Parts: sequence; C-alpha cells; structure tokens
Amino acid sequence: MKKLINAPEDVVDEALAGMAAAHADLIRVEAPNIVVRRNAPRPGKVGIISGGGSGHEPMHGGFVGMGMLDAACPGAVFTSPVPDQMLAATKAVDGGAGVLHIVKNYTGDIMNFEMAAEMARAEGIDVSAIVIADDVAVKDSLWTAGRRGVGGTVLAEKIVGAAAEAGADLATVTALCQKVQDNVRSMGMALTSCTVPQAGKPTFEIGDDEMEIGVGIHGEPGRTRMKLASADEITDMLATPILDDLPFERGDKVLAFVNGMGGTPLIELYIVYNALKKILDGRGVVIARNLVGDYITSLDMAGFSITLLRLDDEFTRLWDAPVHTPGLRWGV
Amino acid sequence: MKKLINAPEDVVDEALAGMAAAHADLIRVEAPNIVVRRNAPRPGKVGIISGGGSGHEPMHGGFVGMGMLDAACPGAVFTSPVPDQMLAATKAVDGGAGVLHIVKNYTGDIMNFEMAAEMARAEGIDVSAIVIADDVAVKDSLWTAGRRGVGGTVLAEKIVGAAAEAGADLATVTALCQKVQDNVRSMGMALTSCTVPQAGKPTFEIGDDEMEIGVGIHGEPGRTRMKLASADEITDMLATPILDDLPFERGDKVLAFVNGMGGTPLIELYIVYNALKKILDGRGVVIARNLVGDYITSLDMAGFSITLLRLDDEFTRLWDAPVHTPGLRWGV
Amino acid sequence: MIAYEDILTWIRTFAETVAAERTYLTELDSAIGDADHGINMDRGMHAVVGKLDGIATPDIGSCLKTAGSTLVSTVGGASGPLYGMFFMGMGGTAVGKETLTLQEFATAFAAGIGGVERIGKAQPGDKTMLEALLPARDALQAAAEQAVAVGPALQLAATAAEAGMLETVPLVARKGRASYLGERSAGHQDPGATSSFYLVRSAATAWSGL
Amino acid sequence: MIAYEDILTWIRTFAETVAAERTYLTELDSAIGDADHGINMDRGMHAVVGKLDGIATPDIGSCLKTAGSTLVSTVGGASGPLYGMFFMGMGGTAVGKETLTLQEFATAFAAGIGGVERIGKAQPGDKTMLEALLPARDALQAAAEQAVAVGPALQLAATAAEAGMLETVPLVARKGRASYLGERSAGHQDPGATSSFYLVRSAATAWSGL
Ligand SMILES: Nc1ncnc2c1ncn2[C@@H]1O[C@H](COP(=O)(O)OP(=O)(O)O)[C@@H](O)[C@H]1O
Ligand SMILES: Nc1ncnc2c1ncn2[C@@H]1O[C@H](COP(=O)(O)OP(=O)(O)O)[C@@H](O)[C@H]1O
Ligand SMILES: [Mg+2]
Ligand SMILES: [Mg+2]
Ligand SMILES: [Mg+2]
Ligand SMILES: [Mg+2]
Repeated sequence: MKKLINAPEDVVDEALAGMAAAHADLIRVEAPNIVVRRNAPRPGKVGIISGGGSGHEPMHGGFVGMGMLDAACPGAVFTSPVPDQMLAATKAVDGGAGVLHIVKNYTGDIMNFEMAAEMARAEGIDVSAIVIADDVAVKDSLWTAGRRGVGGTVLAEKIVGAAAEAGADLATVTALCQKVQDNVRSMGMALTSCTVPQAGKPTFEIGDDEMEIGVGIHGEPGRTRMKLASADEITDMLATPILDDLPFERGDKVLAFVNGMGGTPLIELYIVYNALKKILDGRGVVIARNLVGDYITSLDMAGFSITLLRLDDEFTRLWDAPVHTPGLRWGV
Repeated sequence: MKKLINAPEDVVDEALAGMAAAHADLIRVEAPNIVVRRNAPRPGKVGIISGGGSGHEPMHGGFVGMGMLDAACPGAVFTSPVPDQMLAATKAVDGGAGVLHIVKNYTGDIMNFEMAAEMARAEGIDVSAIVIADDVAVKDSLWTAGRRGVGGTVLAEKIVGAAAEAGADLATVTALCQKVQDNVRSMGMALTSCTVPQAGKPTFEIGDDEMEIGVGIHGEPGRTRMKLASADEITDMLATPILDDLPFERGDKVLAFVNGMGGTPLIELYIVYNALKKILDGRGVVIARNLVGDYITSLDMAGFSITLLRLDDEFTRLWDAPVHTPGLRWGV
Repeated sequence: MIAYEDILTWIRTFAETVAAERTYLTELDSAIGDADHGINMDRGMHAVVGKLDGIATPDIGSCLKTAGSTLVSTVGGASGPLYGMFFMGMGGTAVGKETLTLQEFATAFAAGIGGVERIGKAQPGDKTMLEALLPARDALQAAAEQAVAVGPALQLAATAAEAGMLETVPLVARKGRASYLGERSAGHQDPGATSSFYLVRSAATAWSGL
Repeated sequence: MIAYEDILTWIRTFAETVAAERTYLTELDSAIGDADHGINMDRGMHAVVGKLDGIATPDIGSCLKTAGSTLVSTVGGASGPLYGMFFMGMGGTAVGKETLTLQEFATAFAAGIGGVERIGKAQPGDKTMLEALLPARDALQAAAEQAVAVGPALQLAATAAEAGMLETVPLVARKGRASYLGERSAGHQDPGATSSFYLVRSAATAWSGL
C-alpha cells in the first residue's frame, strides 16, 4: 500500500487537523470529530448537516461553510459516522429553526443518522432527513436497500445550502432536498481499486486491461466488469443509463457534473466532459451549468462518475448563489 | 496503460475542447492550440502568458481568466509548446502595453519561448520574460540548465496576474515576477510513476515499497530513491531542503502550498499539510496563506510537492486579490 | 448458571476472536461490501473491552447495555447500530441480574435479535447477520426447554449459527451494502453473519465448562 | 555529387528510422528525461515528410529550411528548436543549389551544428546531441579534404557519430533535462545523441551508392 500517511488508524484525525489548520477562516473541527462552520449556530437559520465515511474528500467536510453545509460528520474511512457525531453536529448548528440531515443511502448511514435524529428530537430539536439515492448502477426496488447515494449529494448540499443561507425554513429546505433527489441521477466507473488504509490492500482485484462499470464510491463492485474501452465509449456507458432513467428529455436543461474518483487526473476528466457534451448535444439535452473535478472521491481509486441534475429556475438560481467552503467557492 | 482517453495523439486536443466547453464564460481555445481569456486583448493591460507541456492540469490553461493569465500555450504532453503558439498567444493578448512570458526553466521551454519572443518583438510587441526555477531538488549551477520550474509558477501566475489586472506596467510586472522567483522554493516526491499516453507505459519503474524524493513534474528522476516512509518523515524530507535553501527564517510569513501530483487523494494532502504545519511551527515560520490541492500535476503520478513563498505585504495583497479562472477562484 | 464473570469472559473472547479474524472479516467484506467489517468490529470490541473494567457493580443488564452503547458510539457503519442494538436489547432483559439461567440467556439473546430486526428491518433470507443469529436463537431456546446444560447448549447454538453462516453463501443480498450487487452477491459468505457466528462460538468457547 | 532527390531520400530515411526507433528513443528519454524524445521526433519528421511533396522547385536550401521550420513548428520540447535550427542552419548555406559536393555538404552540416550550438549553448562533453554531431562533422570534413566518395564518407561519419553516441553513456549531463539528475545521469545513453546518430546513419544508408 502506497499512501502518504502515518499510522492507518490516524488517517482521519490527521486529515481533519490539516483541514482545520488550512481553513480556519471557514471551519472548526470539534470532538467527536465533527466539522462545524466557524460561525455556527446562526440564530434563525436552518442548519444543514451531512456526513458519511471518510475517504470521499472534499465531501463532506470540504463543503462546510457559507451557502452550503453547517456541519459535516466524517466517520472512519468508508464507515458511516456514529450517532454521537450527528447529535453533536445537530446541536452545534441548531439556531432554533431546525436541522436538515442529508443522508446518503447506505444502511449504516441511514441507521446512524436515524438514531441521532431521534436523540436530537428527544432534546427538542426539530430534525428532518432526506436520503439521496441517485446511483442508477443499482436496481431500485422496495425489497432491497435501494440505490446508493453518490454525486447527487454534492449538488443537493450546494442547492439546499443556498436556500438555507437565504432564510428558507425547515419544511422548505427539506422539500427542496427531496426535489433534488427526484431530479438527479449518477453512475460511476473504476479503472483501479481503492485501498482502505486499515485494510492495507486493494478492495478489489482488477486486470490491467479491465474496468468496473457501475462501481460504488467505496469500491463496491458495479454492474459489470469488462475490457477497457475508449473514453467516448465509457462515457456513453454511463451517460445512457442515466439519461434513460429519469428520463432526461430533449430540451431539458441540466447541470452536468463530471467527478474524478481521486486517482484520475484532470486532463482525463476534461476528455470525458468533451465526450459527455457530444452525447448530450446529440440528445438535445442542454448543459446549462457544469462542474468538473474531484468532489466525491474514493480514496485513490482511478475512475470517474457522471451526475446529471435536471435544472429549473429555482435550482439554477440556488446553484449560482455564492458559496464559500474549502471545496467549492464562488461569488465571494 | 489505464487511462480515460480515446487515441493517445488526441489527448491534448480533446481535453482542450472539453475545457473550452466547460468554461466558455472564461476562456476560448484557438488555433494553434492556445487558451485565451475570453475578453482578450484588453487595451492598455499588460498581457500575461505562460505555457509548457500538457499533463500538468489545471496548469496553465486552467489559470487563464480574470486576475491571472491572459493566455496559455499547452504543448504536447510533457513537451514544450512550439514558438507558433507563444507568438499567436502574444499577439492575441497584446493590448499595446506589452506581454510578459512566464517560463518554467526547461531547456525546451526556454528555447521555444525565446524564439517566439524574438518573432513577437520583430512584429513590434514589447515582450519580457521571466524564468521560474524553484525546484531545490536540483543543484543550482551556472554550468548546467539550473533548477526546474515547478510549483512556484502557479503562485507567480496568480500574483503577477493580479498586478497586471490592477494596471501595472510591463516593467513592474516583470520585476514582480522576478521577485516571486527570488522568494519561492519547492520540492516534490512520487509514490508512483506517471504514464505518458503516447509512451504507453510508466516513465520509471518503482518498487512497491519505494518512493522517489525530488522527482520532477515530468517524472524526471529525483535526488534519491528510497524506502517508503511516513507522511511526517516525507514532509520533513521536502520541507527541510526548501527551508534551508532560501533560507526561510524564524518570523517569516509564508504561503504554504501543498500540491497533489494528480493521483494523490485530497485526504493525503491534508495529512501532509498537517505535518508541514508542525514543521513550520517548530521553526517559527508563520503560515499566513495556504493552498492545498492539485494545481500543477504530472498526469496520474501519485505524490506531492511543497512550495513555500516568503510573503510581504505586496505579495499578500496580490494573492488575496480576486481571481476567476477554471482552476482558481475567489473574490468573485 | 451464567455468572456476571462469564458474561465478561464471553465478551472478551468475542473481542479476541474479532481481533484475530479482523483481516478475514474485512476480506469477506471486500468481496461484497466495502472492506471494513473486520476493522469496524475490532475498533468497537476494543472499545467495549476497555469499558468493562470500569463497571463497578456486577449487573449483567447494565454491562450488556454499556457494551451496546459503546458499539453504537464507536463502530459506525451498519454493524455499529446493529450490534449495538443487539447488546442493548439483550441488556434490557437482564437489568439488575448477577446471574442468568440458560432460559434467561435465551430470552435475552432473542430480545437482542429483536433490536437488530427493529433497526435493520431485514428478513430471514436477506443475507445478513440474522442468518447466523436466528438459528442460534432457536437452538438456544430448544436447549433451554430441554434443560441442556449451558456449555453444550451454546455448542448447539454455535453449530446452528455456523450452518446459517454457511447458508449465506448462495443467497442474493437484499439488505445492506451487498444488496447493491444484486445477483453478483451470490457465491460469497456474508461478513456480518460470520462475525455473528463468532459471537455465538465465543460463548461456546468461554462457557465450555458450564 | 549529392542531388536534390538524394536529400529527399535522406530525410525520408531519417523519418522512417525515427518512426521505427520511436519507442527505443522514448525509452532512453525515460531513463534520464521525460519519456518523449521518440514521440517528439516522430511527430516532427512525420510533418516534415508531409511537407516534402508540396515543394515545387528542387532547391536544396529551401527544402532543408522548410524541414527546419516545420520541426520548430511541430516538435516543441528541446529537440524542436535544436533540430529545427540544425536544418535551417544547413539550408542557409545551400539556398538555390540543386546539387551539393561532399565539401558543400560538410560545410552545410557544420553550419547546422552552429545553429544547434547557438540556440542550445551546450559544450562538447555536456552529454547532448552534439556528442554525435561533432565527430560526424569532423569525419565529413576530413573525408571531403581527402576526396573520399560521398557514400564511404557518410559511412565514416556515421561510425564517428555512433562512437560519439556511445561515449555519452558515462557522461554526466550538464544541459537539457538530463542535467537535473546530476551524477545520476551517468550510465545512460543520451536520447538526442542517439537520434543524431540516426540522422547521420540515414544519410549513409540513403547514399550508399554515391
Ligand atoms: N439491514 C440489515 N439487517 C441486518 N444486518 C445487516 C443489515 N445491513 C447490513 N447488515 C449486516 O452488516 C454487515 C456489514 O457490516 P459493516 O461492513 O461493518 O458495515 P457497512 O456495510 O456499513 O460497511 C453485513 O455483512 C450484514 O451482515
Ligand atoms: N542545450 C542543448 N544543446 C544541445 N542538445 C540538447 C540541449 N538540451 C537538450 N538537448 C538534447 O535534447 C534531447 C532531449 O530532447 P527531447 O526529449 O525531445 O526534449 P525535452 O528534453 O524537452 O523533452 C537530449 O537528449 C539532448 O541530446
Ligand atoms: Mg462501511
Ligand atoms: Mg519533453
Ligand atoms: Mg462494510
Ligand atoms: Mg524529452
């Protein structure tokens, strides 16, 4: 395992310490490992929190700040955080207007967030929760855990964060977050496996000429293992199921998000964006906004994901609203 | 070779097309492969251009925009651009106040930029050039090609770009760029090799338990090959030669820049930043500004570099000035 | 009779087993999950063992509840709440008790499973830890009704749990991270069912003399 | 006598050699550079060959200058300006000529090297393409003075270039990207000296009948 780390068990704590030191103007890191917006709580503002296993940086800690999250709860690498964190974060950001939990759809995340929400409610805080489940690589079904929450989460956090910043109440931001979930779809692929520091070896074996289509952000196996193909072909393999799922239709305006998994250089992401644009142009789907870069990663995995969000005026306005976090910044 | 590409020979063109499509509000891409600020030339403003081989994204094309570069000249992967590009870029951004070429110290870059500068001067454009040579891994000497230009280039482009945006004349921005060079030092390391798409295989072989200290941004071998060490130890191996070289002294204020090489996840860069902060604290060197992320990369190489710039009030003010490019943005 | 000390021995044995099988559990989770089950359980059980010495009164119920809440607070993931609720559910039936009969233990064990079912909402056949826990529960209850001694009863329960664990191999997961794999989850043993088998076997090992 | 057509054959032979040795040249550049020398030269010579057919008049000077400026415009890196200046320097001495004597060719070759030296500012012993070019220049000049035939003269020059190329192995680079390696650059053959040897050998091959 080749990593820039000290002891595997110190990875999360040291990375958080580094983040806190680098972005002291925006965030503070508090026990029990929560990343809190520096000026939280803000009276009357709905608190927005999210969280999940570490290893997806900048998500979620890198999205704490003005116009996005009020707090993030980073668990151990690829492991949902514990309820104590979400409870502490909820209390730290509650300004009396309630707190929204944005939860990615993983069994562990759901259960830990639910426990925390119950505890927080028991302490008199108004808590709502929305589950993001946007990964079309996974078949949706009432009988299973449903789809994974992936790239759509980043967009939800930005849009909902902007609404909360502008003063929207808990019911409004909750409904808005659900509306993002209803209009966003994603899919990812991997060229290489990630390596969990404490596991010490790659999560999956993959041949030098193979790729995994539909991979999860924890290196969970995807839809299919196949021979490496060209960027154009791969982009099509991800874009088509996404487009067909919602479905996105001719004339739809979208936010196109090409996300690197951590080990993929930017030059390749732009090649993918170029391929994606051609596909969307061909379908008459209009890219009105875009985001290209590493925002929801899987440690050192090489690969990428595509997320498409169908935009309306409300989404577009909230996307464009100022944001100032370690990982996303504009308008300030 | 595992890459998200179509044909190796199309990598640069397609990535530029993707970039142009994603950032049409900021840049345009023109023949012969130059990235030009959308509203260039601007009458009376000194033009700032840079360039070099591709494969270091977001540098340089990602730094074209308000408050930074007016144009960038991307060569083939890891290959200096040709004079035609610098000549075209110089003409495209000349607003009558002259053009500064920011050149990284590589034989090829120097020669190609020099040829272009002579051609531009022959066409009546005032051109000056500053060479960035900040890599302390290379022994400096009058008899050799001198030090490589690496991370300091990013900082020079930002600071000089801010001055030009504010209306400084050619002599002033040229002197300012030299001042950055005089106060900046860098060093890098690699855990893995990069792979040039057209070469098709790793530039260097490296054992599973080895690292290369002092590596160049083209995968050029560094100072020494050694057994993998901890993040704290590695950070010290880079920081100490940097600190001792200028030298940076107790009480100095610095901009600390921890840069990912392309294949390194952000979580590891924050661990390195945490280690670097401890080292600088121990030496009484004050981190007044910082930058953590992938800004000058080496394709898919895993590794990082550290750059320290000694700050004075002028540098700090220019660093803080608004910038709006695909790769760096604040204040707008 | 199961004494307070026996409960401690059980928990310690389970913690040791998890530590020893940490890599194996993580490997199982690599195949159909995210390669952390052994790491998660080891982190949690390490924390639980650290708490045991601090407990002043020999109250089995509060000891098990402490174990459960410690797991909730330190494990995260799916297994944190699941094992947490298991121990808290068990503990809830044994508050104030210094010893347990086999029937009381069987009842507590079943209550623990109730906690797992409530929070996890899994059904038998979903390829989860329930596949190992449910047969163990039934074996324990049967043994208690037939007045089998504690040691042999736990041996029976461990055998049942092991069989249930092995039966997870062909199953297609419908809950937890493995469910994302759909049909591709078949052919792999469930990591949580494996740790649950260790939980029962640890009691059998710890209480072989009872 | 070297005719215009012979110059074309030389250039085409060099382009073919570079294409064939593209991987080898790139591998040499991996060791002490940035793994692109073969790619660079192949891109450039491919472009040069594409230009040859478009030349209307059989003017050796303008043909060589076109080759040079095409290299400058398509190669980049260090080798673009260096080889570009080499061909432009050669071409400058042969403007308006349809044939060259061996002495004229030797003079043109030396002028090409002058272009390389002016732009590259390297000294003999710096471990650059000059290590192959300079001995070839001297061998050509000596052969011209001794009225050796063109074919054998180029053979002598190629042998001298090859020896110079091999002598780069122990050298410590003081110019170009390899110089960043300091002492570690010793023990590797210089890629530019290798392509320069191919340049001379291509003439020997193309002109073996002259
Ligand atoms: N809904 C559920 N009910 C019961 N057990 C479950 C459920 N979901 C997952 N599990 C169990 O949890 C195990 C995975 O635990 P772990 O790897 O620690 O958590 P995570 O999946 O969050 O990484 C699975 O092997 C399975 O036995
Ligand atoms: N200053 C110089 N003078 C002469 N030849 C040089 C000089 N610098 C580099 N070279 C030659 O250029 C070769 C490298 O060319 P190439 O790999 O194409 O360019 P780059 O180093 O820019 O990647 C070296 O092997 C060396 O022979
Ligand atoms: Mg997990
Ligand atoms: Mg090069
Ligand atoms: Mg797991
Ligand atoms: Mg080279």
